[in-house]
Amino acid sequence: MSLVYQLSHLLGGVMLLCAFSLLSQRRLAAMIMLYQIEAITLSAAAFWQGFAQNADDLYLTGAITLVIKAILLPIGLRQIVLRFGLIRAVETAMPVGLSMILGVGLIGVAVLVVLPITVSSVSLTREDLAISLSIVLLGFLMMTARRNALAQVIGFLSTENGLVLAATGMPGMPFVAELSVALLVLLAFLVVGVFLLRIREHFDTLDLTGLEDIERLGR
Amino acid sequence: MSFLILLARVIGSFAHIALVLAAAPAVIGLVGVLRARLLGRRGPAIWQPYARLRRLLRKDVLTPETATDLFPLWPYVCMAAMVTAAALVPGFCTGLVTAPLSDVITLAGLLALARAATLLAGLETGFGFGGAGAARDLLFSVFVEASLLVLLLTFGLIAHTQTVDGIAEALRASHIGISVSLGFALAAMLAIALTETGRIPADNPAGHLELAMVHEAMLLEYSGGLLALFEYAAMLRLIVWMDLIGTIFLPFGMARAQDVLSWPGGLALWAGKLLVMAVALCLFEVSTAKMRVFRVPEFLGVAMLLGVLSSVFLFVAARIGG
Amino acid sequence: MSFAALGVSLPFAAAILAGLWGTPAQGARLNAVAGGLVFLVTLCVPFGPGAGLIHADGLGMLFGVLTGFVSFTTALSNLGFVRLGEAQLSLRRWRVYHAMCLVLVGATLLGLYADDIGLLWVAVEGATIAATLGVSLARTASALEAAWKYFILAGVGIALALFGTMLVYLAAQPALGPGLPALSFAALSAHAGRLDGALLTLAFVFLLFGYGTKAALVPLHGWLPDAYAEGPAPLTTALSGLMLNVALVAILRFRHLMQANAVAGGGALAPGPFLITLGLASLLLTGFSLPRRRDARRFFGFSSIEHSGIVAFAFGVGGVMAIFGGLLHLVLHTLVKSALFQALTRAAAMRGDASPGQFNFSRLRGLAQSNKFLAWVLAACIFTLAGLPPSGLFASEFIIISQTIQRAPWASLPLGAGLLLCAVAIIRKIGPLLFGAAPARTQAQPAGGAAYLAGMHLALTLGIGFAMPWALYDLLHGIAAGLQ
Amino acid sequence: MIGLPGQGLHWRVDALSALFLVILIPQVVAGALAGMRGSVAYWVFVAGMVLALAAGDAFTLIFGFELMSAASWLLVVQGDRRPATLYGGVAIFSGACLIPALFLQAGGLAFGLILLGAGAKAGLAPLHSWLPRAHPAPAAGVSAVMSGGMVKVALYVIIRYGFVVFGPAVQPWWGTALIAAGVAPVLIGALRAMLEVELKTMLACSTVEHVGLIAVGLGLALRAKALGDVGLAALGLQAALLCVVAHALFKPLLFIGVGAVKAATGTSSLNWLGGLMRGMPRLGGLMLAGAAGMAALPLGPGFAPEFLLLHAVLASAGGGGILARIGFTALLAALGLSAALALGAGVRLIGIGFLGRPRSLHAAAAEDIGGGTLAGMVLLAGLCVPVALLPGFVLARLAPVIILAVPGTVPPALAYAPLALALLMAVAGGAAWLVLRNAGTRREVAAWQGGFGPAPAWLPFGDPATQPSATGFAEPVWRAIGLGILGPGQVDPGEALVLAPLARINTRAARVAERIRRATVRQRLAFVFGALVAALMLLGLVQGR
Repeated sequence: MSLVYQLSHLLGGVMLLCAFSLLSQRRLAAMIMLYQIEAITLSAAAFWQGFAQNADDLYLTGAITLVIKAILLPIGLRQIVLRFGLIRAVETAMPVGLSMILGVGLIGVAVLVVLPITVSSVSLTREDLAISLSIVLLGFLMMTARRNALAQVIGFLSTENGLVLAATGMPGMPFVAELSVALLVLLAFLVVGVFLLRIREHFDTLDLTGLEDIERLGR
Repeated sequence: MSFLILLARVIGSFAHIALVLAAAPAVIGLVGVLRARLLGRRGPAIWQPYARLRRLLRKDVLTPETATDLFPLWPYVCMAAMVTAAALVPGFCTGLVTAPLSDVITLAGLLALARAATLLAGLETGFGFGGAGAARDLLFSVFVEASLLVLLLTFGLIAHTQTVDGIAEALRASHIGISVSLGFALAAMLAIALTETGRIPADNPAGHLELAMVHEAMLLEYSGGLLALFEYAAMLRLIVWMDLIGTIFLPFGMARAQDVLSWPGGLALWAGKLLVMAVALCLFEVSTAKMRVFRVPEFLGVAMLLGVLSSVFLFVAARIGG
Repeated sequence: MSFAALGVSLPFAAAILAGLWGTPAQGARLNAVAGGLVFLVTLCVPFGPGAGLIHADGLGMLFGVLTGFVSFTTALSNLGFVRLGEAQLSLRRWRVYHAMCLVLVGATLLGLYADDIGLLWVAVEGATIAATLGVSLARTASALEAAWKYFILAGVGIALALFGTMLVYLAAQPALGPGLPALSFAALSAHAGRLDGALLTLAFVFLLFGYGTKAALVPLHGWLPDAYAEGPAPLTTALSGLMLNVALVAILRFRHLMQANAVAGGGALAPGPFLITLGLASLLLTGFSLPRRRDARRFFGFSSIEHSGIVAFAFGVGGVMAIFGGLLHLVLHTLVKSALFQALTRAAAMRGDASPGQFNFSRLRGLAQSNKFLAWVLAACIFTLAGLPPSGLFASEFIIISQTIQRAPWASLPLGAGLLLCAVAIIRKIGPLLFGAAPARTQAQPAGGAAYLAGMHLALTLGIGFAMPWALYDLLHGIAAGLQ
Repeated sequence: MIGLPGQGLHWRVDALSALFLVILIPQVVAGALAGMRGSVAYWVFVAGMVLALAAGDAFTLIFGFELMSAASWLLVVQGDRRPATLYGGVAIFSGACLIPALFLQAGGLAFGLILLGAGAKAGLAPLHSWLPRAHPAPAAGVSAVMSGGMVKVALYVIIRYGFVVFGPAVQPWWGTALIAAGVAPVLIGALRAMLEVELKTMLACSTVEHVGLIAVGLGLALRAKALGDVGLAALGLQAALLCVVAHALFKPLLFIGVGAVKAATGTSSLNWLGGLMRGMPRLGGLMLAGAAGMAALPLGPGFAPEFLLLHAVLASAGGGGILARIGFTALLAALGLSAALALGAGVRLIGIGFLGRPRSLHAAAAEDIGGGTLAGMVLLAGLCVPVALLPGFVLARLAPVIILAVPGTVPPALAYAPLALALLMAVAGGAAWLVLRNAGTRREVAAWQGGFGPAPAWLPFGDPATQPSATGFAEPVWRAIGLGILGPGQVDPGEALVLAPLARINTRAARVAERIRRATVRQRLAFVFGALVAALMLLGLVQGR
C-alpha cells in the first residue's frame, strides 16, 4: 500500500469523521469549528493529490479552499452568530440519536453503491469516491435534520466539501471544474449573507419556523 | 279459384268488422243485465247501451271555454284506434284480409294510442279530476305494458309467429292441450284485461265517485256526440279484449274465412264464447271489491311475474318434452 | 468566434451594461435590443454550427432558436410591463432585474450550446443564481421565503448534478482517458458502448436528480410553484420556463448515453423506468394539486410541472416517435406557456397592478368586459394547455399516448388518469375567466402589445401542431432518431 | 401537410358514415335557423362532427371527436357554467379511452375501452347521469344538435369498431355487454323523463332512453352476428339504425320547440306553463308531432324502431339457454315499462305544457313562433312524415349500411304497414264524423270549477292551483317506481354509484396533495433526500446481483 494511498485515505477519513460528528452538534459555534477542520483537511488532501498526480491546478484548488472555505467563510459565519447572539443550542428537527443512526446507514448505502460499481477502476479512486459520496449524503442529512437556517447552510457547505474531495480524487479532471466549484462557494456565501440579513430584518430569529408559518397559510 | 278465396276472405272481413261493431254495445248490455240479476235486481234491458248512444248523438255538444281547439280531436282518434284494433283481432273466423297487419306489437301500439288520446282528453280542460284520472291510468298502463309484452313473448314462443291471426291458426291446428305455462299466461292475461277495460279490481265502471274513478274521470268534460264516441270506444275495448282472450285460449272450432261453409259454426262458437266470458266477468265482478289505487301496481306486478314464469316454464317444458 | 459562442457572450455583455447604467425604461429598451440581436444570432447558428467547447448540434440549434424567439418576445412585452410597474422596485433593483434577465438568457443559450458537460453544469448553475436573485427582488416576506426555498432546493440539485457529472467523467476514463474529451457530449455519445455501464447508471441517477430539480419533476418540484408566484413576471415565469427546457434537454442527452450503453451491452440499466416513474409522479401529483390553487401564476407553475412530467414520460417511453412526440410537446409547451404568462401579466395590469401578489383568479373574472381580444387570447392559451383538439398540444399528446400503448402498455392507465385530472382542473378556470361577473366599474381598455404577441405565439403553436412544414418534421425526426 | 405531423388527415366516406352524415344535415340546418347562425363555436362543433364521421384513419377520427367535444364544451360554458366542467371531464375521459383502444389489436380489451369511451360520450350505462345535467345548458339549437347529432357520432364509433373494424374478432359477450350498457339508461332515462319538471332536462333524459334503445338494438345484432344468426343481426341493426334516424329528427324538433317556449314565456319549467296551444297553435302542432315520436305512438316516427326492436328481442329470446331466456324476458319487461313511461312523458309534455289552462301570465301571453325557428321545425317535422308513414322505404335506404356491417345478410321485410293502419283509422274517423255532423249544435260554456270557488280577479284564466301540476301528474308513478330506483332525493343511480364516489376520492387525494404542497423547506428536502437514497439502494440491489 503506497504512501500516496495511505495518506489520502487518512485525510478522507478525517473529513468523514468531521462530517459525521457535525450531525451530533447542537451548538452553532461547535458546528462552525468542525466545518473549519473539515475545510482544512480538504485543502491538505487537495495539496496531497496535487503532489501525487503532479497536476498544478490541484494546488490552486487547495489554495482557494484554504483561503476561502477554511478562513474567510468561518469568520463570516462567526460574525453572523455574534450579531444575532445565537449562543444557545439550535433546535433539531429529529432526535440526534436517530440522525446518527441514519448517518451510519447512509455511509453503508454509499459503500454498498460505490464499491461493486467501480471494481474496474483504481482502488484509490474507489476509496475516494465512497468517502466523498458519504460526505455528500451526510451533509444532505444535516440539512434535513436541523430547523435553523445557519445549520442548514453549514450542512450545505459540508456537501460542497464532499464534492471538492471527489473532484480532487478524479485523475486528470480538467481545471474548469475547480474554478466552478470555487465560484459556487463564493456566490453561495454572498447570497446566503444577503438572505440572512434580510431574514433578520423580517423575523427576530434565524429559525426557519417563522418561514414555516408562512407556508402553512397556504396559497 | 284464388279469386274466389280472396272474395270470400274480403266478405268475411267485412262481416267480422260489422258484427264486432254491432255486438259491442250488446256485450256491455249483457254484462249489465247479468250483473243486476246476480245482485238480485231486474237490471236494464240488453239493448239499453244502444238507446244511450242514440240519445247522446241527439244532444248538444258543450265545449268548455278553457279547452283548446284540439278538444274534439281526441274522441275521434280514440274511437278510430279502437275500431282498427277491433278489425285486426279475429272474432269468429281466422284468415281475415287484415291478418298480415294484426301484429301483436301493432295491436299493443294501437291500444297505447287509444290510451294516449284518452289521457290527453283528460288533461284538456285543465281541472283537477281529469288530471287525477289520467295520472292513475298512466300508472296502470306502465305495468300493463310490461306484462303484456312478456305475455306476447310466451304466445310468440308457443306459436312461432308474431301475428294474432297466426297464433290462432297455430293453437287451433296443434292440440296444445292444458299446459302449465298457458295456465299462468291465462291468469296474467285476465288481470291485464280487467285493468285495461276498467273493470272491478282496477276501476269501478258503474261507480261515479270522483275520488275513485279512473276512466270516467277523463271523460267528465265531454258531452253529446263526443261522449258517445268515447263510450263506444270503451265498449269496443271490452269486446276486443274478449276476442283476444277467446282466440288465444279457446281457439277450437274457429271458422276459416276461405271456406264459407265453416262460418255458421264459427259464428255460433263466437257468440257462445262471448256469453261464457261475460258470465265469468260478472261472476268475478260480483265476488270482489275495487282495490285501492296503489294496490293495483302490485296486482299487475304479480301478473308480470306470472308472465315471466310462463315463458320460463315453456322453456322447461320444451326441454323436458324432448 | 462561431455564432454559437457569439450568441452566448452577447447577452452576458449586455447584462453587465444593463446592471450598471440606465433608467428602467432605458434598461427595458436595451433588453429588447439585446433580445433582438440574440434572436438573429440564434437564427444564423444553424448555418455555422462550429466545433469545440461551445457548438450547436441539432438539438441545440432547435431549442436555441426557440429560446432566442421567446426571449425576444418576452423582452418586447417587458417594455409594457416596465412602463406600468415603474413604482414597484427601486432604480438599483430595476438594473439588477434587467441584468438578471439577460444573464438568464445567456446561461440558457450556454446550456444548450455547451458540448462540455462541465460547461453545461456551469450554465445551469449561473441561471439558477440569476433566477434566485430575480425571485428575491420584491422585499415581501413571501418573496424572501420563495427565494430561500429556491436557493436551498436548487443548490442541492446542482450539487447532485455536479457529482453526477464527475461520475460520468470517471465512467468515461476507460474509453476516452483523462482530459477534456472525457467531458464532451460528442465524444461520449460516439464511444457510448465502451463506457463503464455500472458507473454510468449511478451517474445517471445523480444527474436525473440534479437536472430533474431544474426540470421540476416530482418529488424535486418544491421550488417551482413559489418561485413562479414571486418576483417580476417576465423574469421569474416566462424566462425561467426556458430553464426547464435546458434541464430536460440535458436529461435527454444523458438518457441517450445510457440507452446507447445499455443497448451496446456496456452493463448500464435501461433509463426508461426511472423517467417514466418521475413523469407519472409529476402528472398525478399536479393532477390533484391543481384544483385548489387560487393564484394564477402558482396554478400555471404547477401546470409547467405537469407538462415537464409528460415530456420526461415521453423520453422514458423511448423509441423514435415517442422522443419526437416529447420534443414536439416541449417546443409547443414553451411557446404556449410564455404566451400565457405575457397575456396574464397584461391582464393583471389591466385589473390594477401586476405585482406578484395580484394574480388571484377572482381578480381576473369576467375579463371580456376589460378587453375582449385579450380575454379570448388568454382563454385560448389556457385551453391549449388542456390538450383538446384545437390546441397544438393534442398532436403531441396523441403521439405520446399512441406510443405508450404500444411500447409500455402498463403505463397508459396512470398516464390517461393524470392527463384527465390535469385537463379538467385547467378547463375549470376558463369559464369564470371569460363569462364570470367582472368586478364593479371595470371599463374597456386597449389590448396592448403583449396580447398581440401572445396571439402570434398561439398561431405559431397551431401551425406547428397541425400544419408542420416538412422541413421542420425532417429536422425533428432526425434529432429524435439520433437520440433514440 | 395539415394534420398529425408526418401523417396528415385521411378521409373515407362509406355507406355507414354517409348515413350518419345525411342525418346530420337537417338538424344542423334547423339548429342554424334557430339562431345559431352567427356562433363560430357552433360551426366548429359541426365541423368536428363531420370530420369524425368522414375520418379515414384513427387520428382524424379522434381529432374530429375531440374537436366536437371541445367546441360543444365552449357552447355549454356560454350557456351555464355549473355542468361545464363535468361535461369537459367526460369528453376528455372518452378521448382518453378511445385513443389507446384504436392502437390495441382487435379484441375484448379494445372493444371494452371503446364501449367505455364512446359509451360515456353517448350516455350508456356507467356514465350516463352527466347527460341530463349538461345537454340543457347551452342554447336550444345547440342542445338539439348535441342530442340529435353528437350522441349519434359516439354511437357511430361503436358501430364502426364493433361491426366493421373488429368485425371478424367479434364475441357474443360483446353483444351482451352492449345490451347491459343499454338497458340501464333505457329504464332510468324513461323514468327520469317522466319525473323531470324542467323541459330541457326531460328531453335530455329521453335522449338517454333512446340511446339505450339503440344500444340494446346494436347489442342484439352484435350477439346474433357472433352466434352466426345473420337474419336476427340484420333485424337488430335495422331497429338500431331506424331509431338513430327517427331520433335524429324528432328530438331536435322538440329541443328547438322547447327553446321557442323558453324564448316566448321566459321559463321552460312545466309547472309554470300550460295552455300554450291557444297562444302558440303552430308550435303546439309541431310539438305534438315531436311528442308522438318521443312517445313511440303508432303512425308516429318513433313506433317503427320500437316495433323492430321488440321483434328483435322476441326473436332472440327464442334461442339460447335458460339464462338467456330469463335475461331476455326481463329485458322485454324493462322495454315495456320504459315504453309506457316514454308515452307518459310525451303525454305529460303535451297535456301539462300545451293543453289545459295557463299557470302563469307569461304562458297566457305567449305569441306564436315565426321566422327561422318555425322554418327549422317545419323542416324537421316534414322529414318525420316519411319516416313515420313509409318506414319500409327508409329501411330500403339503410340496406347497404346493414350489409356493410353484417356481411352476407338479407335485411328482413317490415311487418308494420302504417299506411294501411292510417287508412283504416281514416275510414273509421270519417264515418264517425259523418254520423256526428248533423248531431246537436255546438255551444261554448263555462266548465264546472271542480267544486272550487270562483278564481280571484287578477287570475283571469282561473286559479292554477286547481289544475294538476307536472309534479302532481307524475306523483303516482314516482311513488310506485321512482322511489325504488331513484331514492328519496330523486338522485340518478349513475350519479350516486359512479360520480359521487369518484368525487369523494378526488377530494381525499386533493387533501393529501395539499399537505404535500404545504410542506416546509426542510420537509421538501426530506422528500428529495428520501427519493435519492431509495434510488441508490435500489441501484445497489440491482447492481449487486
